[in-house]
Amino acid sequence: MSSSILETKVLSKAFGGLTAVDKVDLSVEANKITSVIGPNGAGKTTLFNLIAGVYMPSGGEICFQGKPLGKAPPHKRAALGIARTFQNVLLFDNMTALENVMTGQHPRSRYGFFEAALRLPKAHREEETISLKARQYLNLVGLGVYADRNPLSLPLGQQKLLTIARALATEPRLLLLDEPGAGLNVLEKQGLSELIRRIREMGITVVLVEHDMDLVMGIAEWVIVLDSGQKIAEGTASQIQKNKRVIAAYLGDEEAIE
Amino acid sequence: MLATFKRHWWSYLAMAAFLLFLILLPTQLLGEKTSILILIGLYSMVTVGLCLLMGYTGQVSLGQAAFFGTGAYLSAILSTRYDLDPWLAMLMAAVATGVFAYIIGYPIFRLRGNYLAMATLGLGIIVWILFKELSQYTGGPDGLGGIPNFSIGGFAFDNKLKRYFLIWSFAVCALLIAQNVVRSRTGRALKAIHGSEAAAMSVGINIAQLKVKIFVLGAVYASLAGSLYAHHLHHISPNSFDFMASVMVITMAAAGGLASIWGAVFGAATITYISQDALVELGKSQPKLAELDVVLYGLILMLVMIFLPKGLFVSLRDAFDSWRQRRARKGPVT
Amino acid sequence: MRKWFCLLLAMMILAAAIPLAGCSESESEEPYKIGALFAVTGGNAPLGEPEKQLVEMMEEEINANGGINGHPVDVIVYNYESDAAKCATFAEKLINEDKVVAIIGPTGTGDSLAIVDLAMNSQIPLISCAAGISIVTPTETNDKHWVFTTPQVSVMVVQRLYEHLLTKNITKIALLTDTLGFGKDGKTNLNGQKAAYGITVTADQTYGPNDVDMLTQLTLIKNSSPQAVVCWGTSPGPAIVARNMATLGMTNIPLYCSHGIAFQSFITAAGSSGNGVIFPCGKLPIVDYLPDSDPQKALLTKYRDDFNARYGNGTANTFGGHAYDSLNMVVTALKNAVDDTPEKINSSDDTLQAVRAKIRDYVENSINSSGFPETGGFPGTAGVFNMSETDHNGLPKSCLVMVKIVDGKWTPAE
Amino acid sequence: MTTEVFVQSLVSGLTQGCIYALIGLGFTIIFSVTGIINFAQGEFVMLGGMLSFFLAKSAGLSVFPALIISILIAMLIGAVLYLLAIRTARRASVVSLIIITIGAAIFIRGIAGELWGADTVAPPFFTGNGSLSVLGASIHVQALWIIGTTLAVSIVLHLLFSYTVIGKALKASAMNRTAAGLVGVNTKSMSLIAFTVAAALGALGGVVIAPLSLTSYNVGAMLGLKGFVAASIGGFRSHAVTILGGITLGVVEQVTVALNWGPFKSNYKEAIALVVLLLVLLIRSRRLFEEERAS
Repeated sequence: MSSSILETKVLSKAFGGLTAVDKVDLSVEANKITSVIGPNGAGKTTLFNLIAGVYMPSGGEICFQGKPLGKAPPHKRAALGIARTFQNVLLFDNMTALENVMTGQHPRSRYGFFEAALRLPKAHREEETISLKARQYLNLVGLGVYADRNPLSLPLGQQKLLTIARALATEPRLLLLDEPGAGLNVLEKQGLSELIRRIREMGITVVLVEHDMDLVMGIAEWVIVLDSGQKIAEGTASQIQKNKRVIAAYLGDEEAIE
Repeated sequence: MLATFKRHWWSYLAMAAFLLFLILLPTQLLGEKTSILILIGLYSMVTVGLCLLMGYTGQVSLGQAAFFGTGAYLSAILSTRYDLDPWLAMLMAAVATGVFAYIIGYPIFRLRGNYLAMATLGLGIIVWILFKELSQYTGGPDGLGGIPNFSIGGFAFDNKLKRYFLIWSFAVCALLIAQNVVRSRTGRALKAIHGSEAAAMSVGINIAQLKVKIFVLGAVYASLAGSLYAHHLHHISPNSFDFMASVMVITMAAAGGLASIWGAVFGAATITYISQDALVELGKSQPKLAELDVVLYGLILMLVMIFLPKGLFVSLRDAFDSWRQRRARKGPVT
Repeated sequence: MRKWFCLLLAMMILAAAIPLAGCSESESEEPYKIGALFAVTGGNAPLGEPEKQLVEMMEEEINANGGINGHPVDVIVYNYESDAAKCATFAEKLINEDKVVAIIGPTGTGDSLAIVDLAMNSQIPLISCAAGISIVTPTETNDKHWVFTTPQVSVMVVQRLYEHLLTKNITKIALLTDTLGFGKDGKTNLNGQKAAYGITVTADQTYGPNDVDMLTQLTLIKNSSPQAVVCWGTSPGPAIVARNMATLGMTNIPLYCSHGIAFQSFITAAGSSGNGVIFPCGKLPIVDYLPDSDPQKALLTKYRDDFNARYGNGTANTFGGHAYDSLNMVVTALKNAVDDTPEKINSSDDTLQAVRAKIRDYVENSINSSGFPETGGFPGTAGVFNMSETDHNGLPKSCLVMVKIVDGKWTPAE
Repeated sequence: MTTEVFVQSLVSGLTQGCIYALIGLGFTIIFSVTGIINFAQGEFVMLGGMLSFFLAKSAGLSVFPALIISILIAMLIGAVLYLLAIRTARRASVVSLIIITIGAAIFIRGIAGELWGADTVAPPFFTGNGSLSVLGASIHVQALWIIGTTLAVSIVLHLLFSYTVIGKALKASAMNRTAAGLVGVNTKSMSLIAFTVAAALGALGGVVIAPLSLTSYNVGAMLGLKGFVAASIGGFRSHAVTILGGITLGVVEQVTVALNWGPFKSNYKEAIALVVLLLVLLIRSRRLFEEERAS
């Protein structure tokens, strides 16, 4: 794994008693679609939050493009090129769909308080490019027509696409998708896989946490399996499907559900 | 693009009409109420500052009157005790207040919601107590008098009409700046913080810093308004900057529908008119109701918030928009 | 939602519309318009409320007796809620919108100071009901030409108290003042005057408006072993102090208070502990003890009886009296110095200005022994006024008496 | 400072602190159950005192009937406040709710001023105007009543919350509103109860304190603020800490008077509570932050 864009070394996060992420070493290869799977409570989302800087690790460290992220807060990591979506969507309901995507351009635009306050030409120019780019990303996910709609007036599937557009607008190197497929119908899921592939083709590394195995196996080029905070396996989709520990973990999980 | 352009085009027209209206008000329409119109201008500035913080960024402040007060007192003290030129005094007051807000901003904005509300409330009252207690500077409860007028070269703002235009030109600038900020990436960032702090961070917004920035802006607005207020009334006393004053500003913001720049003006106008004029007139014509003005004020506060949480102005605007849309649907589709 | 919205809108419109309706109401005959600013609510409410009540009562009485020179009088009272800024706004309203001939009030010193410049610039007589001497002391920016005040100014009250203390050979006193305007003002004067009277202060304590008790302060005072305790404040403070001194068994130390306790409510609140409390005050509380020769007696008796008859026993107090004096001065001026009809006055700004000037001149030149030789001055509830160009208060120290509470009754202490 | 003064300040502080504690409890109960800070809380203290006085005066009731009835009336008002103002304002923001309760406070205060005038009134002592002395300091009998009441209230509350169904339900909805809703607790009626209980606590405080501190229509605001400080010390969760916080605040205020040192001889004393408030909030801020993160 020479060209790895993201690495974690003995990464751990404990909340009071329980250890949500336990000494996880993993390495995400650039320009690939990597999927993190695992039963509920395996620590997948916690892992994302650690990478995105929402939580600070209680042990170990995270390196992005070879440099350790240290205690950099979320907004700094976004600027560095780590974008993410949320399980529970989290769109800005006080803005239109377009404006939602435009916020994504925040770390890529420079003009500040005074240019804004006085409407200086610089502000004007940047605003133009911002909204132009925002529209491109909106079209990319196929929501161009809904630019002026309130995001919450869109069906869940499109809301999820919108969050992806917003994340893309930050022009990331690494895109973290937290259960993008949840609550989508078959058709939408196909669209989603298409989109994810296209994003990869744009040279953006994609890491997704996903429960839907068909989706994962369909697009993931590398699969990492977590169980109760620990990495129990990784490999290509086919390798993983044969992996005993994985099956065990999942069966256990299945039983628990039934 | 077209849509946004359209919105802006509308607002330019509205702006022009608004300015014309502002000029006509004291000269043609309501000359005898100039002093109230001036107050509306001042409170608009304070309210807009608060709207940026509360309506757009979603951060409560129950201590805005403190900044209004520091602006007023610093300006008054500097120009009376130390014979500074009012303009300079106002500038220094604004800077000092801004720095003050910046210093307390970082610790205080680690708090949210009710806790933030109470912290700002406490802060407001502490400052108010200082106004009363630092008698050697502030003149104590009796206040500070003999505050000079502004003047440029030979031209002194020595009557209400002159001060009206002075104060409203400040107010209009404040409004425009606020509006530009709101329509900029900063504005979107503010809204984003209001919408979801987690998501805001994820798109690279430094929420802590931005909250403080906007807090400072609001404080500076309030401070400028305070200075203008002091040099307008020529006498200030602590009671004008107590907790109820902060509440009044919040009411104005709320009545205008927190997240709306023009709503702030509307709110300031409505509440100022009701509390400074309507209720009094009411009492004059219906002496029985004269004592009830305070009660009515409380009642109005509750009713607006209960039934129009979005505020009078926004509710009216929404009503108007939906009406227009209904008409548009009926009309031919282009 | 929508219907509530309509409801609320209706309410707003109502709030806005009623005044207009009020304006359209027109009296049968145009009245003389006098403005009044009182703090009916807020910090100064205990003072402002009786002032307002007095004005309402007096207005009715005057109009019942055929008004002033046959014209009715209309006193426009605004409650500025103890807020100096509102006070200023309403003052402008009175001057420019209601076009009154004179303003009486405001209740508080700070509020009065907030509008003295306005009174000067718009050239309208302002007859305050507040006791701060600074209201009428000329400054480099304002000669106070248009400003008068009717209560006994606080510094004079303090001097009167100190004179009394000296007669009792009391030179070591402890101060306990409230932290509100009244108490701070008192504290300043008490400390300012003490040297002149050779009085030493053994302890200088304050109490907040919400303190449950002043036992701690009083214990400190007790330990400083003064000859007397001087408590400067308006209710409830002094009443609590009186009770706490009883609780602490400080009965051997006399308690002196300010004219701020000249309320019936103090006696009821302090209960038995109130007995023995001494305070300087106008003559109202002890009017019954005055000799019939006293020029104030008849007037004070009438004021007290009318007020009590209308608002209930024991409601008459010196503060309503200040409003009485202020209003009475304006009314007398209108009677004796103004011959224009209200119509003529309101016909143009010049005539209005002329009348305002006439009233001011009358108050300055005739509210004194030259105007009222038989009483040696203009008799009021606060005292016999002798206004002059240099004295816009016009009250002698002698108008203050020392009052002692005995068996829950006010009695002369000298 | 002599022991006499010190002890005296402790006693006075305890008395005053008990009232803060009672008000603080009101805040805590309402906030923990509804997530609302009721700015009208202080007004119930005023209502308690004024009602008890005027019931005794006009209706000629003796002390304890007056006490009961005034508390009942206060509870009624509390309930009405919740039903008319708070519940009708569905999904209102924090700001709206703050303004609503502030409006309610202004409203109640205004009405009280209208009904009873601006004069200060002194309700009769529960059991005479006696006092006993401890280490040279005097405790008024009424002060004993106040301390006793606070003690009783804290015990009763403890029992209520630990052993009764309603209490447990309140506790549940305090811990997690949605969860409580899921397990069948009617959170709406819980909120109603919370407001009523809080009103009762405030009124009770008002009734017991009024004979000592005297009362008038406008004492509510500042007392409410002090109560809030007590509540914030208790983190709006723990009743015990709230009570301790209130008492501590009262004692601190009085001891600073006893210190009889420069600034504290003036009104700055009033600022102490607020400084404490700020400190507490800022110290807690990190924890509050984590809490919100977690939820």
